[in-house]
Amino acid sequence: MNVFEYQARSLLGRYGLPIPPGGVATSPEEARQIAERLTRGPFVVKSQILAGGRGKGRFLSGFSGGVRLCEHPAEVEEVARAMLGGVLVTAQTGPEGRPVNKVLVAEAPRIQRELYLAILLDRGRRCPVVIGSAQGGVDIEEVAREEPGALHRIWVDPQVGFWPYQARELAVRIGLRGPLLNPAADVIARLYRFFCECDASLAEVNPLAVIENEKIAVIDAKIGFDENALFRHPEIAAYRNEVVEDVREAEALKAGLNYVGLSGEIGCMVNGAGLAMATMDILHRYGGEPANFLDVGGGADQNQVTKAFGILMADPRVRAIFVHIFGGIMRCDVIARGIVEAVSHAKPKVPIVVRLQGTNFEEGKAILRQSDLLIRTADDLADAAQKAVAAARETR
Amino acid sequence: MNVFEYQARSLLGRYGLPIPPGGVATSPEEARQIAERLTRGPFVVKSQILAGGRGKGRFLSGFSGGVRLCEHPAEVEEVARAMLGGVLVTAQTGPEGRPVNKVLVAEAPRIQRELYLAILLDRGRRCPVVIGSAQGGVDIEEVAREEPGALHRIWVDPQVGFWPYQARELAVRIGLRGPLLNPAADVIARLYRFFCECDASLAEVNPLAVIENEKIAVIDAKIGFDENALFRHPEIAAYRNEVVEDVREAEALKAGLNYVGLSGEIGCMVNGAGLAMATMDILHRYGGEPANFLDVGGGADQNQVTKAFGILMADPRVRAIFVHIFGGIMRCDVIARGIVEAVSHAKPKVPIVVRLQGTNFEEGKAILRQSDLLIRTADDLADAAQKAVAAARETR
Amino acid sequence: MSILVDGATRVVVQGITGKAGSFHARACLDYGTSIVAGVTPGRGGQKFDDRVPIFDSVAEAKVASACNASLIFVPAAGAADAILEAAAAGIELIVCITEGIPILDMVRVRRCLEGTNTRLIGPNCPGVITPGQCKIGIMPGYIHKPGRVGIVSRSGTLTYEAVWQLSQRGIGQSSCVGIGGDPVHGLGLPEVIDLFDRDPATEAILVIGEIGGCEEQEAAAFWKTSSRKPTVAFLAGVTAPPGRRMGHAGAVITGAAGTVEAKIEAFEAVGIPVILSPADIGAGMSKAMTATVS
Amino acid sequence: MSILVDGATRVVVQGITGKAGSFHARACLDYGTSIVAGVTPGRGGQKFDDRVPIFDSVAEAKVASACNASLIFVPAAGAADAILEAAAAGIELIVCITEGIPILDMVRVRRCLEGTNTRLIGPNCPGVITPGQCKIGIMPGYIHKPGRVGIVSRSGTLTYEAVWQLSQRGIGQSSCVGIGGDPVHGLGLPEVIDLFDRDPATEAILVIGEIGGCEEQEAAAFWKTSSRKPTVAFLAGVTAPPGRRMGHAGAVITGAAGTVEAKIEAFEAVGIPVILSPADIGAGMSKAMTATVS
Repeated sequence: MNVFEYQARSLLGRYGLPIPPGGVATSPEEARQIAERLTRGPFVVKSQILAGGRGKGRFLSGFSGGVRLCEHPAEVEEVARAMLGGVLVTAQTGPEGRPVNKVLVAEAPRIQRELYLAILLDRGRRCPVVIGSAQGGVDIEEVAREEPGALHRIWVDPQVGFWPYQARELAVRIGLRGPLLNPAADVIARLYRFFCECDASLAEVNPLAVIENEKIAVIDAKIGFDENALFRHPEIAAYRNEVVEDVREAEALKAGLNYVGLSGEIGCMVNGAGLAMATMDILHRYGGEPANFLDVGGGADQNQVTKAFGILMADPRVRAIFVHIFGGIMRCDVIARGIVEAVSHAKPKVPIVVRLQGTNFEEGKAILRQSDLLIRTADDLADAAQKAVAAARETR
Repeated sequence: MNVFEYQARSLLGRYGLPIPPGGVATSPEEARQIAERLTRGPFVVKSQILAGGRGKGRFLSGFSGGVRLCEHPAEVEEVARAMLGGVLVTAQTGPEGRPVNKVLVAEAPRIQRELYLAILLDRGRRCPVVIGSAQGGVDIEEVAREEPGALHRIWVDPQVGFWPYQARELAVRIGLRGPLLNPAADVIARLYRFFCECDASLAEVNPLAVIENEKIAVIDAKIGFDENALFRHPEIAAYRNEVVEDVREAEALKAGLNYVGLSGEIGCMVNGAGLAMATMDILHRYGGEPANFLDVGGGADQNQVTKAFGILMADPRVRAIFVHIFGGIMRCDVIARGIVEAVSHAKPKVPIVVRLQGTNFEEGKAILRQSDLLIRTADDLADAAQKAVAAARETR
Repeated sequence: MSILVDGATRVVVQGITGKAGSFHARACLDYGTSIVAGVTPGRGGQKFDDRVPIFDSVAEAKVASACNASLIFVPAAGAADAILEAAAAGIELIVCITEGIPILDMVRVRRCLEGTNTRLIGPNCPGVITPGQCKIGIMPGYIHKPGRVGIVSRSGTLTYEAVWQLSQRGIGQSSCVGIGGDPVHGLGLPEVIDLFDRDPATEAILVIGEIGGCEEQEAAAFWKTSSRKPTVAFLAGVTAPPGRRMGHAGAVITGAAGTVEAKIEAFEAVGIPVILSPADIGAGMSKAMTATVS
Repeated sequence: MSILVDGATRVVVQGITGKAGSFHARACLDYGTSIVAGVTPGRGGQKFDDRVPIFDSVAEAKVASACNASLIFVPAAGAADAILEAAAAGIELIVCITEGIPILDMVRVRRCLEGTNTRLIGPNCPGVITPGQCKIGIMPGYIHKPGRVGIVSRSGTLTYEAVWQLSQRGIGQSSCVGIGGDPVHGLGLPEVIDLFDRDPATEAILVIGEIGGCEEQEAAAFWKTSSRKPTVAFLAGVTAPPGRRMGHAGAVITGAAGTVEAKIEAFEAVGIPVILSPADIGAGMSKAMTATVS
């Protein structure tokens, strides 16, 4: 779960990381007031969306730049007005862009050097890795590809922990020596403490900057959290509803469903994550595109099936619904009853294709057949996928 | 550094340990008010001194018992009046006893079983050890001697940490099964977290009790802290001044000196802890008794020597002062100048014996000689100690 | 005859009195698995379904029942502790079904297991089965059929689909191992391939992977140097967008290595054929086995 | 010729620009110790007293100077880190003078050093000296005299007193090791006795112990089974009251084993004579050595 920059700033601030003062605004007036309360300009106004490339982004309105420097509070207000309520398109958002509902207004210190600092999990080594580079403020994946030697890594033995000397070692390697060494090591150590104590999955500071008066500052931060660990961080879990930008995902979250919105036209409901992905893949093979990933889980009940149906049917993109269940723990007859109830109740306008397999699949199919509803069934996976793709084409 | 029971209760309470409600009082009226605010009796009134055996102790006034059960708030007031301002003698205080300036008033739940739980450092294995016993409420050293099998120990690898299953294992071993198992394991785990996070050197709950309604409660707790780690626990460090019961030690603490008050008549000032102990020992060999342990440290300056002298001279027990310095880092001429200044200024009424050895000892001795003060010197340690013992006898 | 588990495996179920634990303990017992003990702290001395003795700890269960494998249904907050408890008691095989364990808990657990003799399967996995002999997990037993294909998979229901396709064609399985969908877990694809490789009863191997991480690449590299058994692979998630977690905590593309394309390339580079459609897993396996025989 | 350090030892001083660090670095240089580098993070590139290069880290110091021993004066809050830094850089001998390191920090440090080749002396100790060759510590060098008695001690100035008494009588020292007064520290009495035992230049051993812990008992037990060199002991703190910390964090009687009486009994039980008066250390050592010769 990624959080907005303004949320990341608030969390990192509690760990004593040096963050230029500022605040978040939902209206142009508020943005101006924040700027007025700050000690001095220039100010930076940053669109709050969960995607990178904001600086070079462009609003659908034509306004250019999701991040803008301003000299005066009046200018901050003007820029915020152009951003708020707009839709920002960047290299990472796709052509549809993302709505900007909040802007961050902060002091913009004079930057002397831009560096990179990140902590994430190294899956292969099964431990956190602290990554630093003297080349910050740029796309780090590009640095990694083109000049791998410019990335410095320190792997952390979870039993030993991360000691200050390791933070100093990284600081030295990314060129922060002399009077910058100890403050930089302190920043690295604090970021590590945040990473562990808050169960982050990613804590990326890009750029980490050397600013005026030989000080270190966190200019931009991208923070992700391990969703499995949210139960022990209720405060961070509370961000969850705020950070879902897709309305369908927001609905699914409320219903407790494992849902990822996509841009295709076939609504999918599958039990199990691997089978759900494989289902998306086979639709694609036959020329269809999934509108979503939806895993109703191994133990989903009739009620969850009904909810899942509701979300698929409410999606205007969806031209056909494909239900694919392999009954293991979940019995196909139970699923079938859930489908019948949902369909009789909501009377969907799009065709429905169902493949039931596994435990009690015969009973399940019988229930669907006897329902007199227009539900197409298939035994074979390839056949079912083809029927789903064809059904979506019909309604185009 | 050990803290009073009421302080231990407050610290452990923050870690969620189940402590019967109560409060600390400095006056009988306050004690009554605390009892009145508690839900129900009986109440226990406990003298707050830093020594064990309070229950079987006796006040110099003749009042018997440093811990008393009361049925009513009025009785609490009466008992508190008898305790406060009194001097309590227990098996651990020595005949002079300890002044009681505060009493703890708490609910006294009906106890069904008394157990023992402690966490301390195992020096030999260099790791914390969690100790439990089904035999609580008694002298655990005696249990250890007479029935070693009744003590259960779990050593904790500092790299792995203490996991809940280990807490459950200990709970089972001390007989806390069934519905008591999980609450007991929770108590053990919380005590361990307290021990590590607060840099305790000892966290002993005796008794840990099973009380009415099958609940677990911390009835009495003895907590000690690693003085080396107080710098990272300012709140606990603030207890330091409160927990010094000896007035001489309180003065020494203010002066930043390493001082332990004893009951002999020769005031000692030595550099280095081992040499200070050896100095006390040799005085004892020659029939003298040290009034104190005082290590002025390896790098003490003239100022600290002056302060140290002040404390020795203010002690009414002291009949002679023995200064014993082996100059390593510390130069004997510097020490000699400190002595001369302190003596000329304070004009002590007791004889002073000085042995200087090591760096610049000749210059040091010359300074003492030229001062025309009545300072006796000696080169040899045995000779010096004998002179000090003899000097103390003179003034008896 | 199989890997990891067989008719002689003696299982303790940790969390046997919980909803999932009791449901699946019964299913395993019905399949014929020797469940010899259960653990629920505080309920030691009771019996589960009047037949399986319950203990307060794995250590006590082991002394009383000589169990040598554990099946864990303890909820996520306590699952890491349950794994370490089983390992400390000397259990050789731990199968952890629990989903949603914090990743940093698993980081600590894996580190603690280093240098021990304990093997961990999962967490967030369907478990392991040797058809006809022993089922330690939540997979529907009846779809399996004893035979000679070893299956190792990062998925759950997708594995059932694969097993179903094989069994329908009469292709039985030596053992099926679901290693789980979490980013940090126990036995990995290479280790399980190695076990199948050393198992005389296994003639061919099916690997089911998915997006995220680089275990498939490690498996391919390992297979190239060490394995000589015909192996085919299927990979899920070619249509998954980068940066999004697709159900499994581990199924998220965070770099180039995490894509299906990169994994397909790795398998094909070492000569492992990749089945492209999930509908063709049975046919693909059948073809690979026929090719070897001829 | 000696243990732990000799003329070939190349020393890096961690915290060389601090008050104590610079004072004692100079004293060691004056004694003839090869101090080849200093470390103060943030001051890398400068020079100490125009002669010793300063580095930002021990790793850099090691590459540039080939140092193989470290002398630590870093303040207590950062001392554990400094020890681990030196160990991670592969320094073989670490002498930590720093007093007041939290005990749980040292617990972690000792655990980290397990299984490495690094030897730690201290903390809260005077250091180690091989008279005439190398002094890594804060002891006054001039009181020492090269010779054949190995001294190991938990104390500081009391050791100087003992050395002084020996040197006054013409008894020189092979090496003197102050292991420090903290409850959890590096090399212990048994390990240093073992080193002296294997050192051909050492003919006799003086052990200076004190109240607290049970290292003296361990030393006695070790000596009985392994050492054949004449050894005498002195123990400080017979008049110390129980439960009070006598200066050193480790000098506190918390159980029967921590008393001087228990320690004397342990030494005498294995045949190590115990000197009862601190004024008789020189005489006692002299007597023990004469007894051996005759």
